Amino acid sequence: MKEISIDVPVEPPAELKPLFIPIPPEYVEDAYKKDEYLVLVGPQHPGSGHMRIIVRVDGDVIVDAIPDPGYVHRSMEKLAENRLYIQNIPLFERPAIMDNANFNLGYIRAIEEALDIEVPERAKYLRMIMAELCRIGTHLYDAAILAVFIGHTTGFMYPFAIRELICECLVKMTGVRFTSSFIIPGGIRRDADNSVLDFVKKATFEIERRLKNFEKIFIKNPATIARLKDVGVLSKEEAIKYGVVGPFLRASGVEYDVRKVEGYEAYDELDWEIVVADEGDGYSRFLVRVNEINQSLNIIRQAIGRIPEGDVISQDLFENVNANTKNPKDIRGAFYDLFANLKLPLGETTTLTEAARGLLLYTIISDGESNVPYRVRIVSPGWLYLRGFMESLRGERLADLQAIYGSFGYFPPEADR
Amino acid sequence: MKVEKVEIDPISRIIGHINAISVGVKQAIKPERITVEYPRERRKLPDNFRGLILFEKDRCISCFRCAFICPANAIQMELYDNYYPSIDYSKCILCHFCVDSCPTTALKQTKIHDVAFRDLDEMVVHTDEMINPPKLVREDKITVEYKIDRELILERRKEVENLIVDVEPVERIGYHSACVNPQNCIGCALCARVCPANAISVKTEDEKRVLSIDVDKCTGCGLCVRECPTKTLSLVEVV
Amino acid sequence: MEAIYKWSVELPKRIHKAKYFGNLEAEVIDKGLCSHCGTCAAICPVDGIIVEDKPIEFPNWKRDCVNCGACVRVCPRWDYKPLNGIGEYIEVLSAKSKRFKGQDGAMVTEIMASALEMGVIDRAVFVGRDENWKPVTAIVKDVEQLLEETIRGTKYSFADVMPRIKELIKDYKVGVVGTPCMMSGVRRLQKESEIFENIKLAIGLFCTENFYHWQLHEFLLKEKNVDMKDAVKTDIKKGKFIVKLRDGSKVSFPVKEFDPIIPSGCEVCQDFSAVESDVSVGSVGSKGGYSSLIVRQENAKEILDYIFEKGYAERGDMSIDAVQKLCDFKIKIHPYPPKH
Amino acid sequence: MEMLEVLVEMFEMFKSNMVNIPLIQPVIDALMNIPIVNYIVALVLWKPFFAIAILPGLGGIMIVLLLMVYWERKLTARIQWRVGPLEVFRPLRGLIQPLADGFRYFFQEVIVHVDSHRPYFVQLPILTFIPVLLPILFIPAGEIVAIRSSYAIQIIVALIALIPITIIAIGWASNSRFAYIGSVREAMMYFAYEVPFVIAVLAMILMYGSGDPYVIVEKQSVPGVIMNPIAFLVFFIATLMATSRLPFEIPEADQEIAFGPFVEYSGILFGIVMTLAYEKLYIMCLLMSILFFGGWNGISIPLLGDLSPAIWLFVKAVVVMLIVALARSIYPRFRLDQALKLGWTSMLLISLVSLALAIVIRLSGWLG
Repeated sequence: MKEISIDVPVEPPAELKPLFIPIPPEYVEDAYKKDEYLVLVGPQHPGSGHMRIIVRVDGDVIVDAIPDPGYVHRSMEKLAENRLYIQNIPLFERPAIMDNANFNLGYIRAIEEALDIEVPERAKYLRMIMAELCRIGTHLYDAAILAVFIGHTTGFMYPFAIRELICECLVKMTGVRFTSSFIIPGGIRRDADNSVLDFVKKATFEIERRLKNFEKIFIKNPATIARLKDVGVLSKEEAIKYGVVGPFLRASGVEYDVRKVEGYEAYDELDWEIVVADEGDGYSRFLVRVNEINQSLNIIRQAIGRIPEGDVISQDLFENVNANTKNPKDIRGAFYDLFANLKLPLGETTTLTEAARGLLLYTIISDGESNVPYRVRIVSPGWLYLRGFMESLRGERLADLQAIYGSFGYFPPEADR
Repeated sequence: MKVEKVEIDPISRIIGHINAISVGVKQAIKPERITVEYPRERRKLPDNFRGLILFEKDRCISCFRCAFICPANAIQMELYDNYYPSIDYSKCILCHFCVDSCPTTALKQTKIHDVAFRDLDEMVVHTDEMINPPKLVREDKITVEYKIDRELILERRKEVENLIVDVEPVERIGYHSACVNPQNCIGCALCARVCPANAISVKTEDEKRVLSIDVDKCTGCGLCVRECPTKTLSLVEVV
Repeated sequence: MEAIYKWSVELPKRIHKAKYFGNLEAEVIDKGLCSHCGTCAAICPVDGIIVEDKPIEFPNWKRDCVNCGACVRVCPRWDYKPLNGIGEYIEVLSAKSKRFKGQDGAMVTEIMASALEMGVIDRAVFVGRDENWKPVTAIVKDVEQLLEETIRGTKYSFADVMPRIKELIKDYKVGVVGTPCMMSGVRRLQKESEIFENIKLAIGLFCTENFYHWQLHEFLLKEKNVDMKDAVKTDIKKGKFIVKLRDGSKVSFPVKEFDPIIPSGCEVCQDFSAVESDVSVGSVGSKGGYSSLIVRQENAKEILDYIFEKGYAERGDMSIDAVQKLCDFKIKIHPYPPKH
Repeated sequence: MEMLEVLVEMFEMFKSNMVNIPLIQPVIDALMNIPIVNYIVALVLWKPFFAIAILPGLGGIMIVLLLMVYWERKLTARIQWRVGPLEVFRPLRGLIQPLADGFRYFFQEVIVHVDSHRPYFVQLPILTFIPVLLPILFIPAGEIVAIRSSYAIQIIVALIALIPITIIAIGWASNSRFAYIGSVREAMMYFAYEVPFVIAVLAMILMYGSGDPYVIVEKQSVPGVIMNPIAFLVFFIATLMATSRLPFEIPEADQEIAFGPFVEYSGILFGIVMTLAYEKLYIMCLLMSILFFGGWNGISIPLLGDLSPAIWLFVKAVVVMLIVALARSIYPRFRLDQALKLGWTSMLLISLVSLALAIVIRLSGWLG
């Protein structure tokens, strides 16, 4: 039935003016003229992270969603410009603290490419194990956030309990639960002996066993399926057009995974598949990430099975440096001598890594003279798929905003960097 | 690998409900709890855990490496009889770059992670407060360890774990500073001035300034090599 | 270079009881012999000596000077024996650069650019100028930087070239352009410490005298009411100082009128043709648009062969006796010991 | 002087209709002959007063509140692999946590924000007690009953239907964006469960032939659940919807609209409003146990006399509540339109089927 709109002089509520919102005043007037109204979701809202979404709502249907990111922007790229190359490692783990190995790996691979350091095999395998552990941790973290967004508190508690196992593995390997800054140019800081490795292997089976409970109570729960099925659909073309990355791109049917494309560390030596779904709705995004956990588990088992013996710090670091200890299995004592005056040659190196939430890009530009980077560019996955996330909100119900937010696993600190 | 299709016909829905309720009831009867009741139980941490940092004064050669490498500028060198590190825990992110950089393992890690300070300036732990561990109030009687064989068991043992880890020092390649191109030297004796172990002595004999390095006193910290404006000195391996 | 643990350094004669900089100040600066070349600042380990648009000084040197004696050993004016004449040389020619436009033949820029290209040097210390012609030293890394207009051409006032060498000398091979006193400073630096062997190319300029910028600027403004802001080019031809202005007009007057503002250090200097440089460059003795070159060392010879082989410059002939005449003229007008 | 006669007359009235509990009968007799105290004892043990104040009434609610909040948090914690409230009174593993919460709400400052409609904002939570507590008048527990009426079930259902109106008024009074959305959702949910709920109750009344609880309980030689399980299913889902328990926690979806209509409340007002949901659940569980689980008939314990049927009714209601608590940890939240679709299509259909079943049983004369 045709909507009759009477031309009543409407001026938007006074509270919108003092708030700095990144939309032109005419847009606000136009919204209120069409008797739609603006709901500001966030930045301090139980249902959205530290990001404000300006939702233009017509009744219960979302007409338009404008993101207002930047609340947790820590200007990491600027901070990186006055720190040594090695001192940037703890900085670049902080965007997504659970996914620290992947973020750390991206930055270190950029340095290694610039200095073309040869990383020993064992270090590659250990790095890959840590990266996969952090991937599972992030997938579980986002599954929990999705569960609590649609009200399933048990769905929140189970993944966080399972994540405790992953943190236990990381503590045994690196000494710290997650932001381990363990990966250094040329390898990793310490070797992980076999007792730790078979603890990790047993942990993978325990994670799988506990995931069955989580699957029965949340993943296959009919209420969850009802809430997530056909919600926030992104077709294949739309996903590509809006530049969605990672599991959310694979959920819309595009089979693209940087680990297969680049084959960095030792991913090309193990056999695992890329998980793809083609509905592109909230539920398939969630299922893709759940199946990726299984893929990661079997990557870890294969890696532990075939990990070669040998040293974990590459020899070309020790060459023209009088380091205090020359032990290729443990960096202790020689950390400063090897890395303090690390200078990258003039030029620019770029690396792509598959972080848990998608494509992660690092570009280091060095002026060849100073021991601090001239410019470091980091584009995190959250920032790349923010547009796709906002487009998928269009036409959905306001109550579904949280479900789609959770299915995208949007993480403001990572997107704002 | 394709994600399998999800069918939503009534039968699968009912099975879904039954499964969900069965998991809920099963867990209600026999929960697989992993909670550790923290103050009364403490979780066993591995020996390489990165906690509070302790310092051993007589091993330190005050080479400033820890202060230079700290990403958070948390380490400040304080002058006692020589320069020793003091850590400002309001800045420290416990990345242990300093512990890994210390050539003589004067900085050691411990398993103490639950540290409380009354106010901000107490967080600046001076050198003499870093030597022996802080006063620990230990309420925990049980140590819980994560053990997995067929499934995860939280093994609870009635013992109080010692949080101070004894770290065997790194076997260090001895270095000492030596003059490799004497003709560069301009006799400014900055190296003697900066040497913490005052191993470099300066004398003026008949119109000549004579510098000499006492090899046994020199600890190989490398400060003189960095300070010299004309690249005269360099570290040489003790053979 | 095997490791030794006992070595010594020659200490210069100490005339006064004070620290060595005190001696330098008393013997050279206060006596007016200081040519403001900045070599002492290049060697001072504690970076205390300041080279600015005023006489050399070391604020509260009594406390900061570490008494190493380096500045005294390297100062060209410490027990000064003036150098003069043409000095020995390998060959004499004049040339005009095809790539660059500069003061005359722009050969200084050309030699430095080819040295960079050949890899003889990694960095070159040049003297650019800001909008009112105040000299500003610039470190040149690649040839493109030399295309920039303000960096070429003579500036006729003091610049802190030598202290800038100090930052580069530890890591790079350095090329230097400078007045004859700087050239003798470079030679003494190389004798003092082998690290200065990294100075691979020293280009000397024909120089009668140099000025403090503020004095020159003020003199031109008051006497000749020429504001350097709108000057396009400054030159000395046949004893006349010529300033070309933006609006095309020219102001020229005999160089002798500069006498009142000649610094005391230049009044005792008799070295016109930079005897101790690798190659001396100037406008005297070659026709318009050409620079005359006196090649003194082998490294300069190789660079010039490379230039001509690459065809970066045209070759011309130069009359050496014009330069000889000026050298004798300089000895005549700057007697040592000075008259008054 | 009449004052005294009135008092004596009332005393006689109380004495005539007292609850007899043989267990503590001697104590009561001893107390009765102390002049002033006997008035109080007579009043307290007077059946209607006892029904309202002690067992199925306020006393029951108090016990249920304390027990239910604790049980729900502990049960959800157990299912979620964690421990739940613990530190409040460690030896009892946190048993008095609800008491502590109540205590906290009692002393917390009540903030009435500027642009809320002040009088309504403050009084409405207290007004909601009327529709919530009135049904207790009509819920009999064996002999202990406040008002005996043969239309008790209908009155209870009518009063329960009043509660959402006050919640919507609360949402309107707080005049905040989220409260507004919450109250609109409350209104929607109210439509969703009201019709099937009433039809289910009607089916049961039809089946028993009268709305009088006593008649219903007598006829329940076989518990109502077995006779008409479909009606029980509808009634159970309607209770979940009415008290917005988890699968249908839509009005107070704290992730979406931060606790719905009650978002602006704090202090004791928030305490009252929080307990409202539990009281409504208690009333509906009492109704459910009367209609479906045979009310208060169970093996009577001679020692307790009149009290044993009341305790039976109370225990059945509490058991039903404990089961309802399980839903909170198993289900996520449905969307509003899904809940409405469920309410209007499937539940309405099932309640009509249960009505047909009830008619068939009624005509078959099984219950006579």
